[in-house]
Amino acid sequence: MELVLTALGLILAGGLVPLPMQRWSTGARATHIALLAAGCLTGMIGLFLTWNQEAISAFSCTWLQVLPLALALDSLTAVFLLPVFLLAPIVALYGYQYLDRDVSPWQTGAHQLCFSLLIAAMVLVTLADNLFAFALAWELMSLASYLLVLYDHEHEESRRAATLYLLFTQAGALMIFAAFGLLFQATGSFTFAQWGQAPHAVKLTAFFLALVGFGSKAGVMPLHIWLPHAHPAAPSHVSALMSGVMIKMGVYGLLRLYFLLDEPAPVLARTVLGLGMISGVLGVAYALGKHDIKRLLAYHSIENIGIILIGCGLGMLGIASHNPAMTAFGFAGGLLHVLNHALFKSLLFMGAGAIIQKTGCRHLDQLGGLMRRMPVTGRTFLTGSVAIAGLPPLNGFVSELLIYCAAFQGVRLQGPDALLAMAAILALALIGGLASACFTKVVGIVFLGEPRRPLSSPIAESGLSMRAAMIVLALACVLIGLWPEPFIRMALHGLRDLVAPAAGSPDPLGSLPENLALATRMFLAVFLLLAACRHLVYRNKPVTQGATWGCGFTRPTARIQYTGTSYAREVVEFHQPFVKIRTVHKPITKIFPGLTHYASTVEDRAEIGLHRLLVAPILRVADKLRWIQHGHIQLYIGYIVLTIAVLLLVV
Amino acid sequence: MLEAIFFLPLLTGLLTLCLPVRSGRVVLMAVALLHLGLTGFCWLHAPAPHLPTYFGNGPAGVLVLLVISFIFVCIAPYSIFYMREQEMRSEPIFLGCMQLFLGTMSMAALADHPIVLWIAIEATTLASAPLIFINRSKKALEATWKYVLICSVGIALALLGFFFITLALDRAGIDVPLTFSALNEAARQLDPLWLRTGFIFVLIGFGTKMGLAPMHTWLPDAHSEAPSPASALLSGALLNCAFLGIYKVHCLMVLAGLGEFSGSLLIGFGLLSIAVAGIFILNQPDYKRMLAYSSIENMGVIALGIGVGGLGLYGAMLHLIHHSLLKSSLFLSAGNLVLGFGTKLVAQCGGMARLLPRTCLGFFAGFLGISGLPPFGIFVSELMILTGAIQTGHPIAAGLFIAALVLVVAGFARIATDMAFGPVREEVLVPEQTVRIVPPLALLATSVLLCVWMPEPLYETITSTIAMIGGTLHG
Amino acid sequence: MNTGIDVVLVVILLSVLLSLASSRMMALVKIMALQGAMVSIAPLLLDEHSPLSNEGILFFQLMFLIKAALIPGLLYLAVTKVAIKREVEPIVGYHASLVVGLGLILLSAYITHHLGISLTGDAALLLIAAITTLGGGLFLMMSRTKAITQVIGYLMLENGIYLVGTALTGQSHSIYLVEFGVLLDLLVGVMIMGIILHNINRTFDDVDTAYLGQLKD
Amino acid sequence: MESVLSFGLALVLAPLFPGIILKVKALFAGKQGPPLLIKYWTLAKLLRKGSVYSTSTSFVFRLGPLVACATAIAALLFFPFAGKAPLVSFHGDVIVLFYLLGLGRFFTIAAALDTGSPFEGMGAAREAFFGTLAEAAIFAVLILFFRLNGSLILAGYFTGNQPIAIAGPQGALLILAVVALFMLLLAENSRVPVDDPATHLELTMIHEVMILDHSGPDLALIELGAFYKLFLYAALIASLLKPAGLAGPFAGTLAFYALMAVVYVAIGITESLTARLKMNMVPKYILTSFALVFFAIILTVEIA
Repeated sequence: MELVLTALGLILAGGLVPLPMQRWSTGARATHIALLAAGCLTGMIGLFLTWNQEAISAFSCTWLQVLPLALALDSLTAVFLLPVFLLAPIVALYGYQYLDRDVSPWQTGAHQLCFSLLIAAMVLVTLADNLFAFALAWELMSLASYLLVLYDHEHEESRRAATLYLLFTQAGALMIFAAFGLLFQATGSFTFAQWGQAPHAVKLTAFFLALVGFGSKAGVMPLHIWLPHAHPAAPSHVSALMSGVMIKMGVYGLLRLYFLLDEPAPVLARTVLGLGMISGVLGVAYALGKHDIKRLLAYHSIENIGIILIGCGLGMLGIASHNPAMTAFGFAGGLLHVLNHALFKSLLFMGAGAIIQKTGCRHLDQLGGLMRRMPVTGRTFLTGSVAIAGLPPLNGFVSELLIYCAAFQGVRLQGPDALLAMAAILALALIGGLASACFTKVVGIVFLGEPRRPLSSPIAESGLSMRAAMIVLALACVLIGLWPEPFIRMALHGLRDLVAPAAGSPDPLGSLPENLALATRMFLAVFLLLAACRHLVYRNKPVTQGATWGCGFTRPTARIQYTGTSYAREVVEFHQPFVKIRTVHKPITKIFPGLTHYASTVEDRAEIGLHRLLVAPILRVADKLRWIQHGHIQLYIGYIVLTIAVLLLVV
Repeated sequence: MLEAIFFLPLLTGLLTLCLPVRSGRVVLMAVALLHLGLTGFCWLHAPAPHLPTYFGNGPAGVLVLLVISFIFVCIAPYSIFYMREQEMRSEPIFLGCMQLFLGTMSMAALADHPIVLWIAIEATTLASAPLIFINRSKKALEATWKYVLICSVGIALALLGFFFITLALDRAGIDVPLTFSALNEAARQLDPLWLRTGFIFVLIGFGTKMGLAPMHTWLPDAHSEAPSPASALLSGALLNCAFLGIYKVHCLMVLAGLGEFSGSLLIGFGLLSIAVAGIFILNQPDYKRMLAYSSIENMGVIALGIGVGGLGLYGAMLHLIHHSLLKSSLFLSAGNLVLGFGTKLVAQCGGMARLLPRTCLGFFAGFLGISGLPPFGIFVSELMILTGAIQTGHPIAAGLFIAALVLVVAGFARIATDMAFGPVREEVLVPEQTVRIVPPLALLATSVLLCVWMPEPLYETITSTIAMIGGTLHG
Repeated sequence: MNTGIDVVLVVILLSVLLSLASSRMMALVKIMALQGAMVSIAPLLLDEHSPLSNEGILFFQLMFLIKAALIPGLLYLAVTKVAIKREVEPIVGYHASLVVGLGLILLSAYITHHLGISLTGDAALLLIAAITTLGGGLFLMMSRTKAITQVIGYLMLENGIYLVGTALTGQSHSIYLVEFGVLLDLLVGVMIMGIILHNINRTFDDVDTAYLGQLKD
Repeated sequence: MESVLSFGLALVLAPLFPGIILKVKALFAGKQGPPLLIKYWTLAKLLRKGSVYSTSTSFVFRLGPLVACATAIAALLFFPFAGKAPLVSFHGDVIVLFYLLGLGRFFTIAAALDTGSPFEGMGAAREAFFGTLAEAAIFAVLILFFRLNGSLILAGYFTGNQPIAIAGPQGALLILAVVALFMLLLAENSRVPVDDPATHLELTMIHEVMILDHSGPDLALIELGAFYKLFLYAALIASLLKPAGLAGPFAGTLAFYALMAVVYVAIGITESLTARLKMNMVPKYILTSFALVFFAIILTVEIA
């Protein structure tokens, strides 16, 4: 615990120390990264030292004389802390070269401060052990991330996105606090540990209230609306951090609350599972329809949160139905996916950032052929894509397999839970297929083929620090994929302090991790063998270069290539009632048609719904009510008289 | 000793009206510092009042007095340099009235006799009217007229309310002096019907002054038209005095066993105020009016906190302190903006970050604070009020509170970000000046400091304030 | 039964009705002076009033001076300076206002009757007069557009509140110093309103509040 | 050892069976048709040649065939041919298997997009869409099997106490599953009525258009991968059809391969008798197979 607190201090110092040295830009950036890295390393060491300790280490103090602040480090915390400590320095390293050098020094300084603050706040969120500590950390996290989203503040879009984000996060935070308030009222204690004694009804109300708050932070459909706006607006490494780690704090909060409440009612599990499926399938369906690369990735975050929630929901269902294997598989899969998603999503956002930085363009349909121009970015991005599509032998598959296993365990259950579990399997299969469709789209359109519009200047590979960050993450993805056993055990470790293992029960996971490792390595062996054969066959063979065969077209241009829009059109149409496609097309009417064009955009149903059902009516009513402030004093005195009359009559 | 706190500024204020501008400024500064010193002394040593029939040093009053005094010290130097940019003929009036205003507010904070409290609060209206009018523009004229008339009417009703409370005392047939401290002791014997009626009138009367909807109508006009230091003082200090009046009567009600009644009225008015403020903050074209509506909102929050009781009481007191600090800081920043851009319209104020970076820092940080984000204290207070509302069994109030807060943040965030970072204007009329930057930042820093570390005496003052009506902090 | 107080109260009631029906500024000012005088005398004529102390005598003299002379004098000055003779377009017409005034009296009687406190005969009428005055003042402020009339309405409101206080509390707790403070507030208030009136007139060439509707949302 | 042998046998025999399809189709058309070993000759011919690469392509283009073939081979590792224990087998291996095939599809599509040809892009888009739907349908089949057998092991389906076989106690349900699987086989392996490997118009193709630019040994790898994939699906169906009791090492294997031949003949007959569906009908086709399985699942719920 002391080490983790030291880490906190170092991380915060990483934001504060560079402030006075902003004139020396390189030094400030280097200090920032060095301190962050030192802090995260310390934290990591602290985590591993306490990893196998049975006792939960805790820390507490009093704030403003009366408000107790308590921190505790248990296994769930440790599992969620790991990605934070792992990613923060890598993301910061990427930021070293990604951030513009020509912005004002104070802006960079403020950015570094907020960055450190965000990391520290996330550490605090996971450590928090009572109402006030959690609230403080949660709000600090909101503050820091809000300011980070606002970094590109000259753009109107960024400002709108940041405002939207602030609104969602504040509304969500207030919901969470209300839920905590209910629990406090029922138990009379601020401490998390006491809340399990609340009455049944209070627990359910609190859980659903908090679900709204945590869900909106995590980006669960339909509370995700801020997410596809905020992620593209933020600088890419911030998106990487937010998408990779921050939104997981919503999941963390949900899990923490769930275990605190110790409430085995299946309705909780079913809700979480249902939300997970909705987010997963629709998230990826929308992602297919989006062509702004960062917005697409943002929707994939929604999808992956969906997968995590499916895993956790299955785990909860396992608890509700006393099925330890299902519990273990579900939570292990969900928690491992937290780490996995953190790795590959940050990697992908970094790749997107490199593309945007070098080409100045974020629309898929204008890019192309970058694999040969940015080989490192391209290869790492490809790795990330395979990982996020949940394909073996990379890490995304490991967690999805665990979740599948949990779901298949659930098929054995009785009644609606079995149907839900089957639905979860189908949803996972659909998500997997759609995700690989979506990432073949991204990789294929952006990195492969030819540039879809003339490049103004030759495109160079991104800077060394950016490349290093991406390579490290790509290697991590491969590592977990090929050597999954320790990581699966690690994810399962998250449950140690929360779910009492049934006495004398065998390892719930069985030998799955080892077998999985065997299978992936075997595949790799087959692959390498085949590659060697291919190499042998190609020896002494004539290999020539030529143009792509145009199937009879003599003058193919780069613009004739398939675009992201056309690639995804059919799949998106398949989801039609839930996904709204708007087409702008001037039909050909005359014999000699003039210039015509065609454009189609995919709009978010939830966003439209929010606007139509909530925002527009509120604005309309507010506008109508403005006549209250009418300007005439007689009316104002009338209000006073009226108030008296009403109060005297009522009382 | 205690009485000197308000006699001093009253005397020097009258004096300043006749002095030349230059010496008037010196007097203002000196009085501000002296006042803070005196307040600090009285706070820590609690001297007995010379006129115990009229004045007393109850903890609530001392708390409000501390806030007033501290804010005034920050505003005084700012206003001197602000007025210098304005080059106004009537500056002596401004300087004098500032001190008179301070004096009347201090008097209100220290009053223990209901009618004396009433006199002091009515006097604050009169002393601050010239401050609003100082620009002599048509709009300022209109704002002043509305301010004086509406507040006078409202406060007159409060007088009626005090008569009813006196009647309640009469009908109880006990003979105690008419002071709050004496009334509190005899609270149980007072006639409940008249006490209730009295509370209604006091609530409406002082509620008018405090800016509770629907009696708030003067507030946006007056705050937007007054010069910014005056707005800061109105919002940061005056509203608290009016609140103090309501709070004292509410205490009486609680002690008389009518806390349920007065509490639910406060909750009702509080929620209404937050909602009304939210409606007007959305798409508000004038940033000073927006700040004014935000004051209404925060007064509503305080009323709500007091109304729900429990943890909410402590939250409300914290909210009072932090709102004063943040809002006066915001108004001072807004003053720099008015000087720099010469307009109060949001649409014409883009690019603050580029043109007035230090003002922008203060303004934006103030916005974050007032939206309830840490490390500013409003975060704690709103959290406690929300928890308190649920704790004491007002879930519906808590729900409405959440909805209204989100509405307010929605309006405020959009305006603040656009102003800070919107399209950049070409030129600045009056450049930034350190003396006008430091006071708002100092106020912000104080809020942060008080959110990190609360001095023991201040904590004790707050707890003894709320202890009177059974506010505890441990559930 | 004390006829003196009854006469005074009836005069006050009449003054309220007259002020509601009158359109001339000058007449309004004079009515206010009369009302002020009556209001300051009223407590003295009450039965249960204890013999006055020295400071009491001084206070009532001062009150009479302020309410019956100083404030009407200020208003008189304002009206002559502003040079308007009558309220042209009231929001509620004069006949209707008169009816409202009568209704107010009825309402006050009803309220007094239902308060459920035993009042002596005098005090009951006093309370009726007080509430009517109070309501009349508020009504004037809401129904007239000239700023001066609103000030007059405010004065009536204050008179009414003072009478309520007299009726209900019977001076049992009055401290003359405090009462004087109230009076002083009133005086300064009217002075400040006068200054603003003056400025309104100078700025708009009229004291119509219709000009004062610019600040709105 | 037995496992290695059966695996090797499968690897060797896989290219033989597509020849059967060609033969059947030729017979239906009244022609003599190519020899049965035609596919071996094709592969040998391709392996002898060199390759032409488009200037637009990158290493992904070269990786595509390799991964496609490697995944298909790796998938075969899990399969219990003729009831023999497979080389690798564990709880959950079916999921790994189908995800491996997904990986192959991912790289095939990526390689197609790498050429920058609009036709290959079109084929890739179709493959991605139909593949997604087919994957969902296959997982529905897995749910059905799990409900019948309680196993997530491919080998477990056909061995043990309750092997899933059409002759077993729940054979009626399995008829639905077999039909669905056969439909999926056609869809996943680009056979008529979903795709026509023999057509000449690029606009109407799915799989074939994606490999237009591949040549030489790369094309051989792709072909080989396709053979193995088809073999896998056919083997799945054959295992379902296999009657119980044929347990002898030799007789079992023989029966299994005979059933395999039957499946391939069935494919050939289907190809000869049906026409290719309109492209926009393909999703409905796959959803039909999904609906069949789903119906079967519902029935198991009823039974349980």
